[in-house]
Amino acid sequence: MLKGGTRDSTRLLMERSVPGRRGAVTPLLDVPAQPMPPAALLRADLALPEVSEPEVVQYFTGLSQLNFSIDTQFYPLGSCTMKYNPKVNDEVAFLPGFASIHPLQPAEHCQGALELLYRLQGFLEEITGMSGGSLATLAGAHGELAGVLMMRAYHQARGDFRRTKMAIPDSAHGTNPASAAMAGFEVVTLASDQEGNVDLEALHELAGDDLVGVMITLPSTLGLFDRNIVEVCRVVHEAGGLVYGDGANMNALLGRTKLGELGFDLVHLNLHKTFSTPHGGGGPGAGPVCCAAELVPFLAAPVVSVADALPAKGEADPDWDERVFYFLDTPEQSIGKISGFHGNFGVLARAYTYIRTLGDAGIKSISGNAVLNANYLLQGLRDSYHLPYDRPCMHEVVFSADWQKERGVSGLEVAKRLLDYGFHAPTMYFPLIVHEALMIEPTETENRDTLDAFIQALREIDREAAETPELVRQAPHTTPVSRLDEARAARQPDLRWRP
Amino acid sequence: MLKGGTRDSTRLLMERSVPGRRGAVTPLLDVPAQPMPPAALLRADLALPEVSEPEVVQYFTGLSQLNFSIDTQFYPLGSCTMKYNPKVNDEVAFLPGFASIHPLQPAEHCQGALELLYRLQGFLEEITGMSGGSLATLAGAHGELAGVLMMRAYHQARGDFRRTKMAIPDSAHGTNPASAAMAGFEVVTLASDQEGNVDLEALHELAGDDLVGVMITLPSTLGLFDRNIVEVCRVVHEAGGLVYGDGANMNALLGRTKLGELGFDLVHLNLHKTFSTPHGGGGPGAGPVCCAAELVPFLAAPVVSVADALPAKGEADPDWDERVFYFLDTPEQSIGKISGFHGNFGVLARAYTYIRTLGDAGIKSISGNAVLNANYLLQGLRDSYHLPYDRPCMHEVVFSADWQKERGVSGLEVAKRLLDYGFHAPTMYFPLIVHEALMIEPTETENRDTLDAFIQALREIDREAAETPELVRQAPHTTPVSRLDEARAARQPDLRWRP
Amino acid sequence: MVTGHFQSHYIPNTEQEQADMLATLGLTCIDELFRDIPAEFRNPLLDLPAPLSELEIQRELAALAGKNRALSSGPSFLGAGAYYHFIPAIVKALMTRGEFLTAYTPYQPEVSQGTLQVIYEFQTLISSLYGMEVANAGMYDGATSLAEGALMACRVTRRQRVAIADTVSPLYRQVIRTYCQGQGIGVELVRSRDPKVDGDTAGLVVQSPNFFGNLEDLAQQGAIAHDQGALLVVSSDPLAGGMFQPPGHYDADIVTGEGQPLGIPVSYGGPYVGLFTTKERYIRQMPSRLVGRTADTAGRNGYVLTLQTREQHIRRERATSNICTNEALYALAATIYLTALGRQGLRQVAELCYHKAHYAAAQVEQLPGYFLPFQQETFFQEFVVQCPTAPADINQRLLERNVLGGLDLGRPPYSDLLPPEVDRGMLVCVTEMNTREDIDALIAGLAEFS
Amino acid sequence: MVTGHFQSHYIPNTEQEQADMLATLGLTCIDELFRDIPAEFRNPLLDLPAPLSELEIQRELAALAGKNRALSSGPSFLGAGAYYHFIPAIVKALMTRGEFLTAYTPYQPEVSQGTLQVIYEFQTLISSLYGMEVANAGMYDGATSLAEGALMACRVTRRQRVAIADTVSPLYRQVIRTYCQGQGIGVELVRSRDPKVDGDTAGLVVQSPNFFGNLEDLAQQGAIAHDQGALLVVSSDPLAGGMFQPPGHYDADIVTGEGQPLGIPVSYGGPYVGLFTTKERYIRQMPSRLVGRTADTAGRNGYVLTLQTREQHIRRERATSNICTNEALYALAATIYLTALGRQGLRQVAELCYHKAHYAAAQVEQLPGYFLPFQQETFFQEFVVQCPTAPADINQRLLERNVLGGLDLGRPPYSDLLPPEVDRGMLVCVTEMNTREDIDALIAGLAEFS
Ligand SMILES: Cc1ncc(COP(=O)(O)O)c(C=O)c1O
Ligand SMILES: Cc1ncc(COP(=O)(O)O)c(C=O)c1O
Repeated sequence: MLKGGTRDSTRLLMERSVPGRRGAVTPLLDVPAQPMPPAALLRADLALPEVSEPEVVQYFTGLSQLNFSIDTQFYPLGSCTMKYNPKVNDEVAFLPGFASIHPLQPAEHCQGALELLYRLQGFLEEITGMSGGSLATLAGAHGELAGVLMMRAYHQARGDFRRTKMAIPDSAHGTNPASAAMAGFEVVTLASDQEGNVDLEALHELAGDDLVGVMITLPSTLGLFDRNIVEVCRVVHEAGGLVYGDGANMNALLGRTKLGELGFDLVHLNLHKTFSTPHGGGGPGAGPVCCAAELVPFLAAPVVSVADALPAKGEADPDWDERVFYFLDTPEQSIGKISGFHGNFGVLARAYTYIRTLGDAGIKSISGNAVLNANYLLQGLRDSYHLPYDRPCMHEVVFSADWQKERGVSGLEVAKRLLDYGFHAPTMYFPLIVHEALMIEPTETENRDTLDAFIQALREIDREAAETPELVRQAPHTTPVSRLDEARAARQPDLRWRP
Repeated sequence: MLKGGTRDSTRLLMERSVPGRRGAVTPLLDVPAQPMPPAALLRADLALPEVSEPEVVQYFTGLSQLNFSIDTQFYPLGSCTMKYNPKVNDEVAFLPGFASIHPLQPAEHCQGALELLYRLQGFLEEITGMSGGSLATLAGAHGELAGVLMMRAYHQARGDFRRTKMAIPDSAHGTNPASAAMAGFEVVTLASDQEGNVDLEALHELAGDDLVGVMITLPSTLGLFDRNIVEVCRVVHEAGGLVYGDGANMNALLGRTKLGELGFDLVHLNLHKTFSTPHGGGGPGAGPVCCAAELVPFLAAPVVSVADALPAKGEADPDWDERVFYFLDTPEQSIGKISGFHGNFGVLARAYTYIRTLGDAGIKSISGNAVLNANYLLQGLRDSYHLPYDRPCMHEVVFSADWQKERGVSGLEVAKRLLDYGFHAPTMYFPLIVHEALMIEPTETENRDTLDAFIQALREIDREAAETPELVRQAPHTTPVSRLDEARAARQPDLRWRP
Repeated sequence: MVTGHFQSHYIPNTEQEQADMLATLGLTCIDELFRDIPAEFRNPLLDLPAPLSELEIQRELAALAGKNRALSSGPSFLGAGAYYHFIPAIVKALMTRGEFLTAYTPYQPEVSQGTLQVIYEFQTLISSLYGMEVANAGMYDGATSLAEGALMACRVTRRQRVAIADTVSPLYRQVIRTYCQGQGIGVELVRSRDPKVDGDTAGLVVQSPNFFGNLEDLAQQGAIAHDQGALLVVSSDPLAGGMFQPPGHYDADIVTGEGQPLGIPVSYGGPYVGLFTTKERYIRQMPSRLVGRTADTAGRNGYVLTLQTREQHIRRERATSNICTNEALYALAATIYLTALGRQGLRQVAELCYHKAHYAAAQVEQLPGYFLPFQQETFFQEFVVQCPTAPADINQRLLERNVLGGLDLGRPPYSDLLPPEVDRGMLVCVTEMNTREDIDALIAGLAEFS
Repeated sequence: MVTGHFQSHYIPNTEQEQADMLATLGLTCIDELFRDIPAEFRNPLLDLPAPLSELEIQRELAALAGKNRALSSGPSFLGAGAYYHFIPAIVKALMTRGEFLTAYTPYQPEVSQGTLQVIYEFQTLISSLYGMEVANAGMYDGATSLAEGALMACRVTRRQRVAIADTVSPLYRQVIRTYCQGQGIGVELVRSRDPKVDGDTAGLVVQSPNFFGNLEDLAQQGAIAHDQGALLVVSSDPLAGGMFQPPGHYDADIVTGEGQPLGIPVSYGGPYVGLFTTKERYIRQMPSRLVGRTADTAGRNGYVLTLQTREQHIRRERATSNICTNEALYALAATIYLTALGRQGLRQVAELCYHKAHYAAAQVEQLPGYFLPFQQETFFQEFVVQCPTAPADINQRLLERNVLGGLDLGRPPYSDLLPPEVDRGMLVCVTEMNTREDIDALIAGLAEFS
């Protein structure tokens, strides 16, 4: 469409700015003006835009419409669990009794918030089969950092300072090795076997007295449940190591199995994936860590504790016992504070609401339908796209665009062409061990019509790759902008507007 | 864009429905089930859709994106005052202390709401220069109905039953004659003169003892301030008639003149125009009526009254006097109740907030900038489009597409072509006395860039009308649907989905 | 007095821009734009308060809101035409999207398909709920909808008298009187059972469930009206349609209602949305907007405002009504609500109301001193109870228990409609919002007066 | 135990559809999909509460929220890293649009230009506010941002020790320690005035306005650090930048901050957004995402994630940080806030805070028994006052007047940082949210202990 006037979103804020306009009015000063500090301390000018409130609303509304999102498109971005984000959860997070409490108010003022956090800790421990948890970590990778620091602290507390190597599967997400490195560990890569499981032989080789532990994603980023997982845990434990679980893929396993029972020692969860808090274009998230009893003393601070009569774990009676007192606590041998306050409360409140809404029955139905939908896609696409690990999948399926590549069309191009069909692209080129990977995660909140339409689109693109490859190679054609010059962006970084 | 799966908005709800899906969960029954009524009273089935909550959100979000709106496009729809609707006003209307009070709660429970209404009545009386007001009417036309019934009651209360004719200018909005007819009056048309004012000679002829009064829109729907207005009021009053003001165009006059002082006896305001409450795709509105002292006893019920110490009109001290008690009252000779309860409270609360935000200075700046913007458009377009009344305009300017029509392109086609440029169309073919009318109202909340882009677009279309007339005649080309077959819609009415 | 430039955050033009734009007009100050206003009437004194910042505004309005007792602050049993029901969060989240909220009436269908398709869905769901052939895009509210129904009956039958059953909400009856006064249409109050209808009667106006919560015998009323060539005009709580036979089942001619129970906050009485449905053969006498499905030049489905020759902007004084702006946004709210609740959910809500209200009634009945005068009738979620003492006093005591009691029927206009032995009536409403504890609290409060 | 089919309103598949889809897979029940899980670990007992309806959910959460004391319920003087400021309504209205709220990280730039352009604007505004050359797309919060700044200083200088001024928030210092523990980076506490920095120091970490509200002498600190080849790493309240010279003016190398004051609710500590800026020459050592402007194939401007070789998904264990998901939605909130307030408004807010805080300080100073230990320093909106009795007791009394007092500095870790004569310190924060009456109420409360 030809774009009209200043509703046109292409002009940047500083280009819209007109001296004298204002987008908000502040109250008048109601106390006597006070002496100003020395002029040298005051800034001369402030290069912020000057626009009126209508213009602010129009600009950001216009920008929003340039996005794909769950509310507007199917968003099968593998590993990201782009499920429907319930609106009621947002409403809850904005209640004044939650949004307007200060993190340093005394616990007496925040019993409702603390109770919520305490119960949520309990829910997550129950779901993962662990004994303790901390909600202080602000995203998945942040949870990983806390987790690996806990592993370090655990070994050191036992006087074991030799352990420096963290084994991480070759299929792992990039945050895993990056987190291990931030904790000062040496990363060693653990190969996967033909079936996509951890290669037990390779593991045996690494399982020595310098092994801190392993970081395992379950199901793996291949969307597969590692059939050796119990053995993996056994081998690591035997070597004195710990098993860290990257719980980003927990959507597949909710209520189906407990990581703690399988042998994991600690795990982080991505509430902004499995528990449906909105991604917001890249955050906020929350990455709580749950762990087995022997690791509880090392949890990041704070955790929520309770004094006096303890409600049973996971209890949900809204007639809480008034004699109970909740407070923020620091575990004895805590790795320390890892974020400014007590975690992303607004995200945690949404996850709590989500779990309460779904309840025991709903939680299980998430994983059942997520896995069902993924296998339905697997089945519908296996004739058109190469399936490198030919096994039933869990919540996501990883195809390869190898067959299309042979015809000169890459996985990236297939993905871009999907945008023209009104679908967000799958995750591309990850995990790294699959060529031309297309990692597709439908989630449980999509209906069969959408899955069918998506299958049809990918089959159509496969046909296009053969018949009209240029059409695919130059996709997308219908988006607000076409393919962007990423090389130029990196070569000549233009990272802010300049006059 | 090729549309993806069920995010595609074209399928209707009943076509998306799948037996067994649900979009909400209700609580379990917590009392013993009671005996059911006779089966014959119970309905067998309920043909409502069955869709899940994600699908509800996706469907309506998708539909919303098919609309033009103020937040996304310049919307210069004449007579509709499509100005920016402040978000804070919506937030206020949703406060639980407003959204969750029952209209039949005792006044003691609603003192805050009643105080707001009382103050708003006062603000509107001050702005119109009137002595009393009622907020019970739910839109402009509803205010008109109340107003003309008041005129009837006023005459009858004085024993004058002869008056049956309501004089209405030929430029008037359709609701004026329709309202007069609903009050049982005979509508007589009042001609406009060459300058767009009421034709005084014609008025003199009608000004007899059968004249109920006149309904005058000021500024007129031509966007012109009637230079004879004081004389019009004098003539009507001399004949024993009343002057009704259609205040839909008050955006031009806020703080610039008071209708009461000019000689108007009563007036309705469109809060959903002048006072910036959102139109919501066609409502809700609020059409309060303000009137001179002699008409106050006839106002529609209820009005808000106050007992004990009265705050000065328009007073805004937030430290209200607790001794004051606000209550709903019925004027002595009221035309009666005209709506279920006390008016569109949520709309009234928004208008109150708006007036408090703008204050005395802001109210005047609305009219100043609205009129300035309209004259700027007039100036920018007068060379390209025929200006039938060549005078400075008020808040809107009415052009004619006569010149384009000569080249075979109608006003409607010009308007449709504007959609391709990302602008909403002006009001077309109204007022009826202008051929090929294009009625353009920019409002004060648009910036000069937008006005310039709009001028440029209309000039461009003028050029297209000469050079590529087919392009214009078949517009729009870039909208979700192209021109629709309205004749078929009327001939074969399809007014609901059927299996 | 205001002097100098005031830069509102709602208005982009700066002082400099104003000067530049004025210059293009050959002017130097804003005031010159208003020279057509006679000087003596120009720039009057404007006695309004000074502008406030948004912070101050939010505080003032929060203070005003805080002076009201919200229904959420304790159990409530007040109904009588506005009902406290649960509203899913998605209703507000979706209806406040700027594209819906800040659009005008869909006059340009090519860029208003969102609003138009919503209205088409609304027409589908509402006609379905009422069991009627066609619904319009909505009216102001339930009361005006019924009044317009009465006027429409006069147009259809070319008669000038309407009969209103004595069980219709007295508030609605007052509105009908107001609407009829100008056109000299007679408004008669008739008994709801065996109503007096004759050959001059345009319409028999009834409400079911009626003001006292009871179901009317619409079959009988319809037969009586139709026998005399009159129309049966009904007002009906749409939520009752979740479980009861809809008015359309009884051959009603015009069925109207208050749409508020369908996902709209009570909001001190408005904005709501009036529902209006009828038979196909009367379409051209219908008031308010209608949306129809048609095709665009490429053959795609699309929606337009249609049959506009009924309306004021075309037909002017001969229009079926003067209505223009209606309550589109709340038609959207009701559409979202009905979609979310859906086939199962609406029935569940209706049944929750039914069972809870009947549970409450059964409890009240056992309290000495109280009796239910309409016990033999079928009611939905409201019932009348005759109290041992003045309902106003009882309500006062209930409030001390933080319970908002039912409507006091011991005063006009309500008392006039009740038999003499029901002189201390209270209209109790119970919905899905009332828990068993709420009801028990009510009963405990009432028991104090037993 | 859960048996049978449960139809959640969040999940479209019905029992029938599940069966049909399973059939295409040759399966008959959902459980078969999980056969890779060893049987003994499959379907464990799940001890979670039963599902709740949205009505019950809203009630339970409203009850929990109602047990907290919201700042809006009375005057508050609590700051210390999270600040109660006014937030215009448009911030929430815009950031909750589904298209922003439910998008992922903008990995597909062609369909994420909304998010990408917002981040580019954010980078522009934040770097401008801090007077720095380049800002990233945001970090988790102010504390982790500063910790990452310390780590980055080590990478840039290839040194392994950071010096932290004793006026930095002790909470931030704890987080820095946590972040440094794994890599064996030494963390030293130094005096803020004439800090001890040597040739092994990677960075001097300071906060200005510091934890006690006072401006640091960044020029001096920068000179000392640079003399030793160390970086000056600053944490700074961005709102102070509304009136004070920004850290960039003093040649700071890395400037971080807590973005919460820019339109983000205090929300019990999160979600917030960390601000992170530096000099151009250090870009490739920056953590977190960066958005750059480039062109599409048609030459139109467009935005992409760039310089990704710094990041974990490319560089893995050699990445500049492990951060992936950050706080994009709150970067959006801050961007809207800064746009709405703009050039004039941000200065006005900063000055309101300044004048009100100084007015309050002047009043406190006159109260016998109270003194301001840092009187000779310049402060923004927070100041320390030494009280005549334990701050905890004073705060208790203030609460009885419905006033939330300042932070009690009489306990560790705060007390350790103050001179011995300040053993009963209270950190008082005054913002534009405090009216004169609020301040007077505080003073009256404090005066009780004079
Ligand atoms: C498998 C896996 N692990 C870890 C992460 C990191 O989580 P976050 O982005 O919340 O830091 C992700 C998210 O992208 C992931 O997919
Ligand atoms: C001049 C004029 N008068 C009256 C009306 C009727 O107002 P409403 O639509 O609120 O009933 C309008 C609105 O379109 C109008 O423009």
